[in-house]
Amino acid sequence: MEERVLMKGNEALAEAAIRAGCRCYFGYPITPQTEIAAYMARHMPKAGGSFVQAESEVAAANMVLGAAATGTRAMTSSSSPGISLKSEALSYIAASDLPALIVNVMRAGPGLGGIQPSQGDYWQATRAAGHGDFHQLVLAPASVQEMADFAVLAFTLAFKWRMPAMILADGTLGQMMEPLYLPKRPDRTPADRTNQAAEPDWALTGTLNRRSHRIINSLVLNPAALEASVFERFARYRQVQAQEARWRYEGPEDPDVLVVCYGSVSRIYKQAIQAVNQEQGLRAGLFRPQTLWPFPAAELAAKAKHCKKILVPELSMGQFCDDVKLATAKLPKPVALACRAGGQVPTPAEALQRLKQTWACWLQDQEQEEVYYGDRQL
Amino acid sequence: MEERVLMKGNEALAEAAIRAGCRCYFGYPITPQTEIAAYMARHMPKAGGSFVQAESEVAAANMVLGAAATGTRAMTSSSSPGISLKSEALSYIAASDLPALIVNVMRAGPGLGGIQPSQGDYWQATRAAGHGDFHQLVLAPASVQEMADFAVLAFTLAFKWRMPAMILADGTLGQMMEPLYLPKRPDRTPADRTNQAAEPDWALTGTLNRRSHRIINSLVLNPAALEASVFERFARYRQVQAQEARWRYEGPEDPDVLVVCYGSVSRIYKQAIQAVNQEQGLRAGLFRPQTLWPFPAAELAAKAKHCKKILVPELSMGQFCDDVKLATAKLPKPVALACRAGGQVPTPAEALQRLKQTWACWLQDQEQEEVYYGDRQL
Amino acid sequence: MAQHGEVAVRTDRCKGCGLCASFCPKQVLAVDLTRLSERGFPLCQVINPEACIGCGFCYSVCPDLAISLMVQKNA
Amino acid sequence: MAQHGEVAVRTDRCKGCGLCASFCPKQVLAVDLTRLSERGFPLCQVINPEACIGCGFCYSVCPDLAISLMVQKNA
Amino acid sequence: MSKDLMPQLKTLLPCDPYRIFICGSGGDGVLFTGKLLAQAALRAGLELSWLPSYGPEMRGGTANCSVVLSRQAVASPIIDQADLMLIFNQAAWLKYGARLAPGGLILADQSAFPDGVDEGDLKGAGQVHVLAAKQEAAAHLGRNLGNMLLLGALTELVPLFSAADLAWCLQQSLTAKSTALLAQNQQAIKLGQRLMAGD
Amino acid sequence: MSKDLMPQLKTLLPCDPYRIFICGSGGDGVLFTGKLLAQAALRAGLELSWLPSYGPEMRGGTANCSVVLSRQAVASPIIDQADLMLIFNQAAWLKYGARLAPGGLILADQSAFPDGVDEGDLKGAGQVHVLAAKQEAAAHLGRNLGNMLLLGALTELVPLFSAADLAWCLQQSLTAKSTALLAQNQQAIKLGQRLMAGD
Amino acid sequence: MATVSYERPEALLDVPFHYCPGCTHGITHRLIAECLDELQMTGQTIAVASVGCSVMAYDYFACDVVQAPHGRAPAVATGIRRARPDRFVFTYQGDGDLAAIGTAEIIHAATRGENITVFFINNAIYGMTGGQMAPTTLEGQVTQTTPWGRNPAEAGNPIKVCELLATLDGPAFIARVAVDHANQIHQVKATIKKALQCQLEERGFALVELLSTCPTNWKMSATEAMRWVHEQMRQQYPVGVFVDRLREDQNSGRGGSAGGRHLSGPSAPEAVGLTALPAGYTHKE
Amino acid sequence: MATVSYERPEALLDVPFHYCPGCTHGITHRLIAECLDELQMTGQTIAVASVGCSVMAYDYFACDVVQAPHGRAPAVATGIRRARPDRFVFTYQGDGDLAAIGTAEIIHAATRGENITVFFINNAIYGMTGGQMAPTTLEGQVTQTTPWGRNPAEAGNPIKVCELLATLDGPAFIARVAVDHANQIHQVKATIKKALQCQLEERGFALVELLSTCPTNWKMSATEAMRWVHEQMRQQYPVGVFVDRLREDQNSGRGGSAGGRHLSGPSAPEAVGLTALPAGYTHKE
Ligand SMILES: Cc1ncc(C[n+]2csc(CCOP(=O)(O)OP(=O)(O)O)c2C)c(N)n1
Ligand SMILES: Cc1ncc(C[n+]2csc(CCOP(=O)(O)OP(=O)(O)O)c2C)c(N)n1
Ligand code: SF4
Ligand code: SF4
Ligand code: SF4
Ligand code: SF4
Repeated sequence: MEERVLMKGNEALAEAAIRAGCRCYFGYPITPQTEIAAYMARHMPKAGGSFVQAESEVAAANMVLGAAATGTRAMTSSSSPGISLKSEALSYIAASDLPALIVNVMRAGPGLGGIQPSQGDYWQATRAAGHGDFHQLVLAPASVQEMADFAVLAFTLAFKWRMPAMILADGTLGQMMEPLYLPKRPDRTPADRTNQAAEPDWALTGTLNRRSHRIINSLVLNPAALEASVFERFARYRQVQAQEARWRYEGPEDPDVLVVCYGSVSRIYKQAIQAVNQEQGLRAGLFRPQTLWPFPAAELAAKAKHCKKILVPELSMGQFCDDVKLATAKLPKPVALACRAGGQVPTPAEALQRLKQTWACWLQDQEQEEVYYGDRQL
Repeated sequence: MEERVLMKGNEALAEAAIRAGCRCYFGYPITPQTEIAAYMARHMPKAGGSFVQAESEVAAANMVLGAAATGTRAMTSSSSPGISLKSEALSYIAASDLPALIVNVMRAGPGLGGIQPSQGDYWQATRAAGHGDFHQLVLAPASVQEMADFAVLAFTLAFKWRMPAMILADGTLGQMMEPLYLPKRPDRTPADRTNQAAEPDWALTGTLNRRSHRIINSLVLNPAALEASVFERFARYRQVQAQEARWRYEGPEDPDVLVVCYGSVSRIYKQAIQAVNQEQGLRAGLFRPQTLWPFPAAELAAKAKHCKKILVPELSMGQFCDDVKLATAKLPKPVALACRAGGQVPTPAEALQRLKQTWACWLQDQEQEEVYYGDRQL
Repeated sequence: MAQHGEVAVRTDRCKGCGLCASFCPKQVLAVDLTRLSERGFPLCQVINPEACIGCGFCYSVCPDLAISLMVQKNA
Repeated sequence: MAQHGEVAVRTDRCKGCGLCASFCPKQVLAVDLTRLSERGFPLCQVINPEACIGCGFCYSVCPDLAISLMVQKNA
Repeated sequence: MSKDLMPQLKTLLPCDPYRIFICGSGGDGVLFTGKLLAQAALRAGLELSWLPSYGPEMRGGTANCSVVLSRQAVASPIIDQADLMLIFNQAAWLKYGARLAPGGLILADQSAFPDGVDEGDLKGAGQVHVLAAKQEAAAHLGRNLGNMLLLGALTELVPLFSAADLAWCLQQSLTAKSTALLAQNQQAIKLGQRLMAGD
Repeated sequence: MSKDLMPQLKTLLPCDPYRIFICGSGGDGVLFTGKLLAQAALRAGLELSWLPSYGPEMRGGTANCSVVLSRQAVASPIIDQADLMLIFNQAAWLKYGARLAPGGLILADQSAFPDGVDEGDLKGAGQVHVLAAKQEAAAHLGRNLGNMLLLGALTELVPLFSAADLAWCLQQSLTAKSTALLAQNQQAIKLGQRLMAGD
Repeated sequence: MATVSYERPEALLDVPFHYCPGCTHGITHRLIAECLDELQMTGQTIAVASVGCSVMAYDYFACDVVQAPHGRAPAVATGIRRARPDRFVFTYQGDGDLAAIGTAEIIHAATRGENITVFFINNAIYGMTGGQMAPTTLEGQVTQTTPWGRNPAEAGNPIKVCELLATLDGPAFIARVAVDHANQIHQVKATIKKALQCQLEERGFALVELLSTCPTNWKMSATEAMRWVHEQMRQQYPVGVFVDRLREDQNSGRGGSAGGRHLSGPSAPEAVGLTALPAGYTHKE
Repeated sequence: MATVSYERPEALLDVPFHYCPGCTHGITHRLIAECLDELQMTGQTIAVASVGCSVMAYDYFACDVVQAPHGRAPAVATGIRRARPDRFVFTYQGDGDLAAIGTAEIIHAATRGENITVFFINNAIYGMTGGQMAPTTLEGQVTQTTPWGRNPAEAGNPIKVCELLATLDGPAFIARVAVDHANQIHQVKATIKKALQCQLEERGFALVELLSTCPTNWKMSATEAMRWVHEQMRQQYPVGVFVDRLREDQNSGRGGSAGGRHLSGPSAPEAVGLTALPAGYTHKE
């Protein structure tokens, strides 16, 4: 195993991507993810790959489309406004069944907003990365280790299922440093890129006059044919949903309050949960989806069965909560939603308070569903 | 009342927008909505307004932002891929609390897809028109009359609530002709635009050295201030949800099967429902949201209480169904989902069959939830 | 250098646009707007095969590769 | 045409960038890098007030409008 | 669907909704034919919808449109079966023929059935009327006004609206164009009526 | 939070997690100080997280970072209270002072308390150590190495890691730069230790 | 006596085009294919189809093809070239695609000197969507969105793409030709070939603007349309070579070429002078 | 004896700038404000702030201001101008904003001859995001994303925006000045004024490129940075007037001006010759 290193989340992600065989990075600067581009500018050439600072996020995403079409591991990264600009290309990438990695280190929106951490692009990432019916894989790291691990995982899954994968992080994860084990350096050398054997059978690599031409395309003017291709893709999605949902649970088997959250917020609530579980009277557990699409709905429902109340803290206005509600619709469990927005992040003390408050509400009225905006209860 | 005319949906919308006081149209050609731009090119100058064929959808949406900032009624229109390109600007418009009209005459996706009718941008329109936490009003016409009426309504609501409004139509609604009553010509003449009294007090109209400067902006670097502005906006959204949800119901008070759908699909199912209700054995009703955001959740739940099963036909892969499920989560009613995609549209015969099939399933097993992809039952 | 061409029109490809006829310096080809090909396009025909000098203009302007042309060059 | 200027630095605006001092033809202004203003910037001071000829260079290059300058023109 | 004849109206719908399907190729004026028919029906006091096929049709292929007439607001503008089909050529007939409702009415240009009408292929059509519309128009008017001819013929066949309604609508939509053109169109309608009457 | 002293480790955490907050202005090397501290702690076998304030800081304003040390994986990298605060100037103290945990430790440059330490304002700090770090560094090393001085002082105060750990990490991160610079930094650390010892 | 037979180029698959009668897209396709054949590039080429009438070019060319979002072909081509510097890439783009929505992408691919070849079909209109104004629509030209003719005061001035790109340091070859007469075809082909040659020799970005027709949306016959190119479009868009670094010593060029190539190709063809030949439209219409 | 006192222009609110010490954004703001004062335009002006270090320009100018998405200021300005042809509009944009992400918007606003004034701050770097390569970064210049200096073969060539836009028919005034010495300030101001004058007279699109500093990301002192502009940037970006239709008879201009104006303004200032004065950096640093 490789040495333990201390790195920023953004840099760990970049280094892991290179080790995962990423050979093309296309990006456009934006806070708080610019370290990814800066790292790639330095290290991609050494890895025999290509770094291009594109003229815009739109162009960067389309460069990824082009590189991905050749079967190359390619990626782009940005933050919220820049991701919006990639949405047309994302839809094309998905419609062309191309694998690629897109990183969104979310910042506070809407509009230009601010640059502090947020989870306000949850719906965009999980439901509407662009127009039309499609999905992308969405991985939600909660530590610098996962920033690195998920870069590797994202490429593996993207190529396995031939679809784009997004790492949905936030400013905290991108900017913080933690010790981590980097993934192993690959055995493949960069020269392997021209190794015909390794090329996927759908990739555009030139016919070399040996085979008939391949087309990568998303235009299908015949509605019946287009529908068939959408149905095929959704059949694939069902397999992904069945096989690839990932999550972590920590806490007692039958917690009173089940906290469901992802990303950096889960770290804060983890601390609060550890604290509350050392006291008397309330046992809490943490269910943390690592994949947001596919959403670990069945697993969450199974866990939620044994709890009394669900608490959903998020750095957005109830977006993530929709998925929790959809997953647990058949269980009549009251849900408390704790929203922070605009780059505001709960402190461990706030998390503790929210946990206790939620439980106190349940003790009073077992049906009550609270919504908190910051420290205001609506 | 004005004379009854026969017009295409796209043209009726354009004419109604002009009559509603729209004085700036910015667009970029794309099928199946190009008639809107063509109509505006001809008629906007006559109305004393401005028509600009922008260099791109991105530019068009930002021109709308600029015009809207002056308090002018401005609009853009496009179809799915073009709407993706507008997403950054839409987030800015919402974040700047500007009123504007955006028309999406949806076509089949993802990617370049096809040009036939679709509802595949439902999630994008209702949840993630861009990055960050915000909403836009989403109006879903189901007739040429509503194409016109909702253009007026969209401007009224957008200005009332200071937020963007989207008309979410599809190729069928844009291309078809039906007789309609056009909205009354406004009493205001175009010259009124320079009438200071009529200008909203937030608009950028030049200080004329009489007042201090106004700023329209979405950057808020202080997270507490940004969060406060998001909370304020969501408090407003709650009012919108309470006051502006619109829907139509047609059918018996306690239908066996409640069909929930919107837009052009509702027309097809309406015919099937009329047919089935003339036969014996099955009574069906049609619940049609006219606003998709705010979604008439409470009203739907109230209606659904008396039905036995819910059938959700959509020209997308279960996007709309999420909202139906969220709205009726507390009622244990089985839901059947009938998806068409890629520009395929159900025929009245197919609608009739789906209705009967769904009911037959219920008679067999009252818990069963079916999913249909085209004529395949999963 | 005298040369002669043998020109023919592939009717399964021809769309009757008339460009070949327009640029033919010898009026070898002509489009009959009153008659339609089996594909429903105006009928383009070789009306004066002997006059063909094999200049290749018809081939080079035909957007649908519907001209077949063989040229004998008598050096 | 002789002229004289009265120059002063608004310390609540000055960021000690030194442009004024750089372009002053008469070394009227100077930035002391070893001393900080109350805002924490290097201290910019008028060290030679009498020498000022009122050319306005300091005013025109100061990015923070921190120079106040009054010029007496003796025509 | 439901038969709901309303004798008090000057228009008589054979059934309600009355579903019309018009098909041919781009040059046949399919969409304009449908539009004129819809306008005439509107003038006759009916509810209706008109739905075209759309897309980059200019680059060849068939064109079609569906017109639904009714006494009430039209439910589905999309139809799977047509009570009346206007057919302009063979390709259209081969592609869309199956959509004819049992007992439906066909009004076609001769080119739709170049080998004559084969009863076996018609699968239960109620009536079939074939006119040499395009040919007659070209011969008598020197223009491709086959569509107007068929519309004229239609007024003789089904009492949806009168030739006068049609002429009025024509006038409305051609105002910008020449009066000569208008006259030709009206002649074509008359010609169609005559041909149909003599059919 | 939970006190969980582990005497078998060469590092002694006063409590676990041990929450450190470092603040000053851009030029103080706040982020680098935190990073070095984190690296030394890593070398000492601890788990940790380092979280900076980020943004367009270059255009003025304060900078800060949070370092959390623990024997187990760190839960929250975001802290509301700090067990140890390193403070580089008065503005930072005024802005962030309230974050000090009851009984917490303050290690500050003199400029943080220009008017001297006022016990009333400290609101229950356990210990306060004020050094003329920047001034001493400027005087003895001719450079703004106040942060190294404070880090050196810290090794005397809390047995998180040794000055040797620190020096090793410094060497790692400054390899690219001059050896003269490295030597200066190490001198600064020693100076800090000496000052603290004599405190 | 020698017999020359005109053969369909191998780089063009034997399927019918979907283009309108008389549309010059077909001619241009054939010429590109002939050059690919002659330069033996087909097997190593990955083409980029753009959004416009030519979107289905992927069905016609025998090389691998990816279809790019509207306007983004140069970015997609950049991605391909960076991923596979050992392959050739050309894009085929309309004037809406390249000069409106794709303005940023073409300018930046050009300034990067990206080693790709761009075929730019300037037909002064949006064909695919039914005839709206393009950035290259002539002053006074009637389109669906300029119903009274393009008025620069409202709708802006026509853009001269070659002249614009020629101010940049990246391009190695920029030329404009007109597909407006049989006697131009040779010149058009030679120019196309030179642009591809540029890529073979790793000189960097090359673009050929082809003044083309859209008889359908111009509402003209095919022959009238060619005449209109000749008489109207050439006024606004003079043909010629704007940049040619093909003959320059590779090291002396100002511009760099991004995305080097590993294969070596055949040597350069003759340079072609591009004087506007007088074209005659003598025959019956 | 007359006393002249240098006063803060009224168009600039009396609040401190957030810019770094020595950054020329502040100088440029002041000069624009002085011109707005002198032309009495402030009350009728709606400014467009762009995304970059100058995003908060909205806090400084006394006129109404809207903040545009990154690169889109010219589109936003177009929207304003079309909605309110009786108002003035200027945009203030960095080189990342205008010449990278906003390339299409600036080119099309220019070709439309949109009646707006654009102040283009070319500091050869992305300031706000911490110093990445800009389209205008010089060859060899070290930035965060060109760690070994910009290599045109990989990272493309610097873009000369004035030269590029000058090929278009829409612009009425295009000039480049350098904010690199006290002796340049008068010229810079006169050029800014002329560009605003263009709008007053409805001549159409006007753009002033200002060679500017970013001491922070260049890692230089303010004075060193000005010297670098003078010695390095001016080589690549020569100052001068590229288009000037202000003196032309309005009807004889080729380009149209989109979005007419209803108010009349004061008359034109003197034309200013833009020769590069020798600048001395004589004083202590
Ligand atoms: C993002 C986006 N916007 C708009 C369209 C619609 N569209 C399709 S082709 C086209 C332009 C066609 O014009 P041009 O590029 O000149 O090519 P031509 O068809 O004339 O060959 C447009 C606007 C689209 N498909 N995608
Ligand atoms: C869509 C989008 N992409 C990227 C960014 C991040 N960003 C903010 S400012 C900026 C560029 C700043 O450079 P420039 O325009 O040259 O202005 P300067 O800061 O140098 O004055 C970028 C890329 C953003 N806010 N939005
Ligand atoms: S040029 Fe070709 S398509 Fe046109 S008429 Fe001649 S053979 Fe037919
Ligand atoms: S130029 Fe202005 S900010 Fe800079 S040192 Fe002089 S007075 Fe201070
Ligand atoms: S629409 Fe125009 S460009 Fe498109 S295929 Fe037809 S003639 Fe050619
Ligand atoms: S980062 Fe550069 S451009 Fe931005 S304010 Fe600082 S010096 Fe000026």
